Amino acid sequence: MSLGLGLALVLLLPAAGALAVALVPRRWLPFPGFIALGVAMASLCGVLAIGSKAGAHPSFVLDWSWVPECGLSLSFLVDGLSLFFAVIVLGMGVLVLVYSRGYMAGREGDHRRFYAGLLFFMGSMLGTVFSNNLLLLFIFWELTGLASFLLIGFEHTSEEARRGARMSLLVTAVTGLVMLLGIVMLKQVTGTYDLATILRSPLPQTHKDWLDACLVLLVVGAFGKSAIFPFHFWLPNAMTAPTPVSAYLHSATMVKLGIFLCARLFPIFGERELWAPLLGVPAFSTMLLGAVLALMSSDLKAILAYSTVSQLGYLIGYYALGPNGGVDYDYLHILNHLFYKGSLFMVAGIVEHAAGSRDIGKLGGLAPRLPLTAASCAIACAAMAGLPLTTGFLSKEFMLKEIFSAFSVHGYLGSFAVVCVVLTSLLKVAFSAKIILRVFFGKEPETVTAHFHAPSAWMTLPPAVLSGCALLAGIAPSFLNPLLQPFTVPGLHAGTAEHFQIWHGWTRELWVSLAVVLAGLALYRVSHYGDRPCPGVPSYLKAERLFEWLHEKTIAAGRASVRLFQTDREQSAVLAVTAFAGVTLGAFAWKQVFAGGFGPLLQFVDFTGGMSPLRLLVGVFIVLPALGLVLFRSWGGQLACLGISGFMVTVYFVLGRAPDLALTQLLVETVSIVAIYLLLGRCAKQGLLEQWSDLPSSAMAQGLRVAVSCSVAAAVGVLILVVTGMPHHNPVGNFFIRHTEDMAHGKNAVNTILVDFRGLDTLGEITVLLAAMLGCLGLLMRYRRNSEEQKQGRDLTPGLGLGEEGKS
Amino acid sequence: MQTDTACIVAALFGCGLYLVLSRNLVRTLFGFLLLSNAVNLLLLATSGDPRGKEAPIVGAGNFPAVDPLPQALILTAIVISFAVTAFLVVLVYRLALDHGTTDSEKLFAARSDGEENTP
Amino acid sequence: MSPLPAMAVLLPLFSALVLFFWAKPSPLRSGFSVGFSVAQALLCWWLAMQTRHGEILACMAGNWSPPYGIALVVDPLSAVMMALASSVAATAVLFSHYEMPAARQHPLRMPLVHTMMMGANLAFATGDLFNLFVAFEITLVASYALMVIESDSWEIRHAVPYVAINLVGSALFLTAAGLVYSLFGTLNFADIIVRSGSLVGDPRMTFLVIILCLAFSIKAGVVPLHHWLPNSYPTLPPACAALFGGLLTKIGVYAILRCLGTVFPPAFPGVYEALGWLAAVTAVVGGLGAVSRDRIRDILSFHIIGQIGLMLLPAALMTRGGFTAAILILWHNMVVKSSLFLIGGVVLAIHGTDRLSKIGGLLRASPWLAGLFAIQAFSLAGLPPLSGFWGKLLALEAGITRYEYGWVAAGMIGGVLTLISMVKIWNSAFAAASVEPAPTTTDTRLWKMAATISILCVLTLGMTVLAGPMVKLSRVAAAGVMDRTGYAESVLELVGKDRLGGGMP
Amino acid sequence: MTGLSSPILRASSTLAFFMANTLSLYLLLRGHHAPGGGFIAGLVTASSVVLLGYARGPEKFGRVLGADPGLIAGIGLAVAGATALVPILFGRAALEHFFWILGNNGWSFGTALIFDVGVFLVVVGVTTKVVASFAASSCGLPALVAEEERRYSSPSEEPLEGTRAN
Repeated sequence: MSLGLGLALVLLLPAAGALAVALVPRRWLPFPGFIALGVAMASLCGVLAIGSKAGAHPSFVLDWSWVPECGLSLSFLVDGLSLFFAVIVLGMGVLVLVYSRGYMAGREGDHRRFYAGLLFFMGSMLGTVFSNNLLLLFIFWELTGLASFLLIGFEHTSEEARRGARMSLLVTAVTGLVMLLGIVMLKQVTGTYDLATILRSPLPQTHKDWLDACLVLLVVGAFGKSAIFPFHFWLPNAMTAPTPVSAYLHSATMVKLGIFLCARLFPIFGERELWAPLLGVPAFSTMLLGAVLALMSSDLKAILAYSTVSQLGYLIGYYALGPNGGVDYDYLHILNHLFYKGSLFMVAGIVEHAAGSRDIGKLGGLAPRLPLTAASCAIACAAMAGLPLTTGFLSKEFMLKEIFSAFSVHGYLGSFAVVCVVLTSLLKVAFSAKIILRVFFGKEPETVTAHFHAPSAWMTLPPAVLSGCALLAGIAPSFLNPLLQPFTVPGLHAGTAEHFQIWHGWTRELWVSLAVVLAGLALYRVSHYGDRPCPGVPSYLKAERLFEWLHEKTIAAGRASVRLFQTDREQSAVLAVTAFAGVTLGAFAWKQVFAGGFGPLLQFVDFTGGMSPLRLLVGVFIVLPALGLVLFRSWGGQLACLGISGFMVTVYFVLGRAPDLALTQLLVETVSIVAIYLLLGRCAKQGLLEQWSDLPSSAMAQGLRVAVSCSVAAAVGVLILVVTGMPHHNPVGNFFIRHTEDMAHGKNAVNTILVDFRGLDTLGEITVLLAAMLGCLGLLMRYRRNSEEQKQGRDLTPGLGLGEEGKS
Repeated sequence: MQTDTACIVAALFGCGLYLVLSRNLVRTLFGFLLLSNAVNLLLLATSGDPRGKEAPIVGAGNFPAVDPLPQALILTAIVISFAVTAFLVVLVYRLALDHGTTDSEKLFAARSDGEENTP
Repeated sequence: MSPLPAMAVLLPLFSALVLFFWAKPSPLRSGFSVGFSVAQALLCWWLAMQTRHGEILACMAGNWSPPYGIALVVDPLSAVMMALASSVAATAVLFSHYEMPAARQHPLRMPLVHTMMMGANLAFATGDLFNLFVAFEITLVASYALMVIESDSWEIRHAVPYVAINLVGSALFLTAAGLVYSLFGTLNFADIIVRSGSLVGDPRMTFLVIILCLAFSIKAGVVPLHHWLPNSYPTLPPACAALFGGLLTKIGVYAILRCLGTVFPPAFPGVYEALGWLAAVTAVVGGLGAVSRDRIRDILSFHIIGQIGLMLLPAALMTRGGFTAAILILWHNMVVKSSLFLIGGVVLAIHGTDRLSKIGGLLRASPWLAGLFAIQAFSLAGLPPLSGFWGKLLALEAGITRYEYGWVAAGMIGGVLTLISMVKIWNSAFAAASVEPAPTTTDTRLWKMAATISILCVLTLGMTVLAGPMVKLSRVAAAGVMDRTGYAESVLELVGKDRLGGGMP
Repeated sequence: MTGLSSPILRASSTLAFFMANTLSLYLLLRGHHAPGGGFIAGLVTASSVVLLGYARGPEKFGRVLGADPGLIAGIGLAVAGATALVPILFGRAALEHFFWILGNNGWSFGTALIFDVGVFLVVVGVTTKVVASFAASSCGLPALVAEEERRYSSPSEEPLEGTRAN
């Protein structure tokens, strides 16, 4: 089987599984969990096979064109980085699915939706890491966000879950949008979305500002996904998700996408000056902030979430300080985090399941009842604290070592990083101690005793496996070297990694480590002395409040904008429209005059032509009644004015040599006046007409009205003068005069135009007449809500109420 | 035929718009009638100066004639505005009967942008 | 000369007439109505197939040579617009059959819908400015009628601003048409193109372009000319609202694209800049309005405005890439917006209200509907790879290449606001716990309504999977819209009976 | 408003009706050559119908023509539309008109006249229908008579004025 086909299968399997689980009725697929598990395992095998076949050398597979116009193709890149992440995603996926089997048992909600969501996520995650096209990467990237939204909101009836889901979606989508902008800008610079091409060729030196802008925009996307300050707040709020989801998406895989992106970008942008401060400052601040918040929290999952934030900060900061030649131990750190944090999240789920609470203030003494879980937790906590014989120790040793060496290179940033890393390590020790001691040791509260359910082996085994890995690799680290070696990526990794050993001698790092552990334990002792409860996160550190505030302010701004821009009343709406039209035209005219004086406009005007005393006289009789219409208050007078003005237009048409128009105008005016007479008569009879026909309005409104009318009138006058002053010398109308007799067989050119030359206009116009008739008839019939509909209120569109089939 | 027509059209536009902006829907209706007359006259202005020309009915010696196309357009426009006028008249009538007023302030006294309370 | 453009106009006219005479609502009548819309859609899709490489199909009504008669010109943009419009109409018609029991349906709705379709098709196909005015009037008067025929005394009020503002728009349009005739001596688009050569840079032409843009912006609902829209659409029955939302404002946008791109030569650049900023304001204000509303229909109505801004933003760049993006957003929006209105209609039917504070639990009660909503809502928000994404991507690209950062930012804000309001609907109507009484979905009509919406959903997904051809088609359409000489030539080369010497049969 | 009571007025209105319609017929037929045509003729006829309707009273207003004016309008549109459609079916352009010379006195007949008749019918139908229904409603009667209600309104609707006929 070719590499391409294999990869296609690996990518499609989760998607197909998700569809099958979601859409196939329950009675045909009774065990969605097993199907999901099978799919994940099959995919894992596939990825391993691909890995063994592809070796360490990057290769591109599957270059299928999808939207060539946008430069998007289904092109995938198999290299160490993508394989490493794929293995993580699928390996962790298998464990999480096993765990979910136990976790979901007996839970409410549609399990099919849950498993479909997990598989959907798995598929999009695999797509992201394998993408060779930046656009394709972005598409999958957003899909992971969508999957996260659906999974966080799995228990959708809880308000908190919905809020957490909304927060995570909005944060990741907005930052994703920013990232998209970065991708698009990068394409403008490099001319392609193809990652391999960009990696191969050095960046052009022509668009320095743009490149920095691209970098910033792309990094914002990574920060959003990886919950780096200032976007760190969504991750703890995403903990309303079911625990397997937290363990999988929000600790092990999806949040690592930011790190993945940084790893991908490192070979491209790593040499830019902006790289280190841009990534480093937020990342290390996040690291410290996360650790502080973790120590303050009392909810088990919140502690873990904040510590994840902290660790993500470190992982990104690691790339920030990386030397130009490449980094070496990123996989080790990622793997270490995966082992202990995955295990801890699962433990948290077990504890919640077993004891009915996640609040460490309400837990304690669970070790005798949950020995295996307690052991897993202890190992994982040791790894988190960086104690020897775990991967955590290894990771911390190298962390400190590199930080100390980078210290001098990066100046202030280096010092900042050192301070952050040391303080964070100390804090980590403290909250690791807090977790293990508060949950599994001490006195068991009565609530726990009352609630206790023993977890099934489905639940307890996966964390044990993860902790076992952490322990095993910690004891015999030399195994790791050959395991991680094949995943090396040129450009990203310097390839100078030391051989992992359990003992490096009495080095500087070891002494610091020792001091940190002791100080950390002391910190725990001081801060959690006796039964003192956890302080909790103070409200001024809760950035989600800022987010919610922003969200509410957006809605408030919406209301304000509606108040400002929207009106119900027809006259203010028309006022706005006409005023805007007038302003626009006026602005342009002013600009013209400003640019060249009145000359350019006046040259088109022919003031002398076409003045005829007779027409002017008729014009006076058109305008005077119109003015009368404005001024008169009695309805009879107004109707008379309207009629006179209309009939004088007839005379004007006669003078304009338009007999057809004159006749039509005469008849139309008559019928209109009859209709208006009927209206006025009816309304007057019932006293519906206001006595004072021009209702009073405020002085300002009245002034505005006069101003708008006058200025629009002036604008129209000027417009006509300017535009019709020099009409086209050869209008098409001449053709109709010439040929009305020989071609349309009629002497009356107006009529031949109407029925023949431009018959389509007339056809449309009589359609308008018919439609208007139907509208009038519709107006004369009023919908009447029946009692059922009256009960339901005015929101319901008439006739839509259901359950009335029988009645009608 | 522009300076005088321009003045007439401008005046009609002004009056019409002033009436359209009235609170009273009947006056608004009058305003639209004036506006449509104004636009028709404007269209007529585009057929040029009619003096010395004949109506566009071809017969013995009826040349030169005025441009017939604007007249045809006006005829269409008159009929369309007639249709719309009829609709407007009935609409005002309906509103007057339903709400007992032709004052649009009263008509929209309750703010009705989706914030209104269902009765 | 191909008779097909004329057929696309006449077909809905005759179906409207048949439905007018055949007054009694029944399943058979609705079936006929759907069938005619589908036939029309097939015809238009066929037109689209024939024009997919940028060919232009033109015919002259009355067999007169251009520029004397009225030209009907179908290029890729018009063809696809017509096809999508009639597809949407067919779905809306089917939906409106299930919406109410046959005995309670209004007999005038179907004829008016088809009349509106005739106007829309004429607007898309016509190559004549005054005829475009007539087409606008057909759609508008039919829409006035649709707005009032099924309203009670409470809802009827909102027809007033709708009618009044559109009348102002019509007056503006007619004024512009008259002035265009005076300046160019012709109304035929192709002839205007030819005759405008000597007028490039003339301020009079810019005046005309501004007035036309104003008139079309009123139809399109550009802020601050949008007041007719947000209050009136929610009073419509859902099927009509879907049709209005998918069709009416889009005709305005189409007209803007046609006039700026094809008919008039580049005017004073400030015009485009002003249009762009106006579109930016529209995108943001529309989005903000949507975020603040509490009823699904209100949210969607404000969204129409926001989306119009998002379409006009790239169009105002006046580049081919910008037009491509605008056209793609336009097409995608027609489908998505109507189906969202229909989904809102189902929600309304289930709960008796669509006020977000009073509804909930639909994810459990009707997962199918929730799925449909999710697809369409996320597509509207431009989440990849759904159909809305491609337009957004192209728009970003077009904006970035022209360094219009302010517009890009406004577009992005508009997109985010869309997402926020869609999530708001999702969280309240679908995800939230059900309210008392729990929604019932036992009524078979609900299932039929949801199934109807699935048709449009398939269309959205089709535009997602076939994004490649779709983008290509929109690029061809944009090229066609901006190819002024090509347009003029393919129309003016037609030969009518006046040049062939008499029309005796 | 009730029907005019005086029989003389009634008779004279009938007379005026016939005179007006003779005029309208003339306008319709000569419209191609002299001022007139479908619109104008239609409006003249509609005015005469309105006049006659006034004379007979609002109850019978809508029935002066002997049929539902709305249907007449529909037929008119169908006729006009047919002149657009039929040429297409014969391979010609939409709305293409054809002429036949009748005899040698310069008279000719063209399909344009059919189109104009369609326009005439629409204008007559629409104007009469709108004015008649509006007049009926403003006199406190239902706008539509029973069989028209089924055609133009749904069962959930009621007339603005008066009670539902059925």
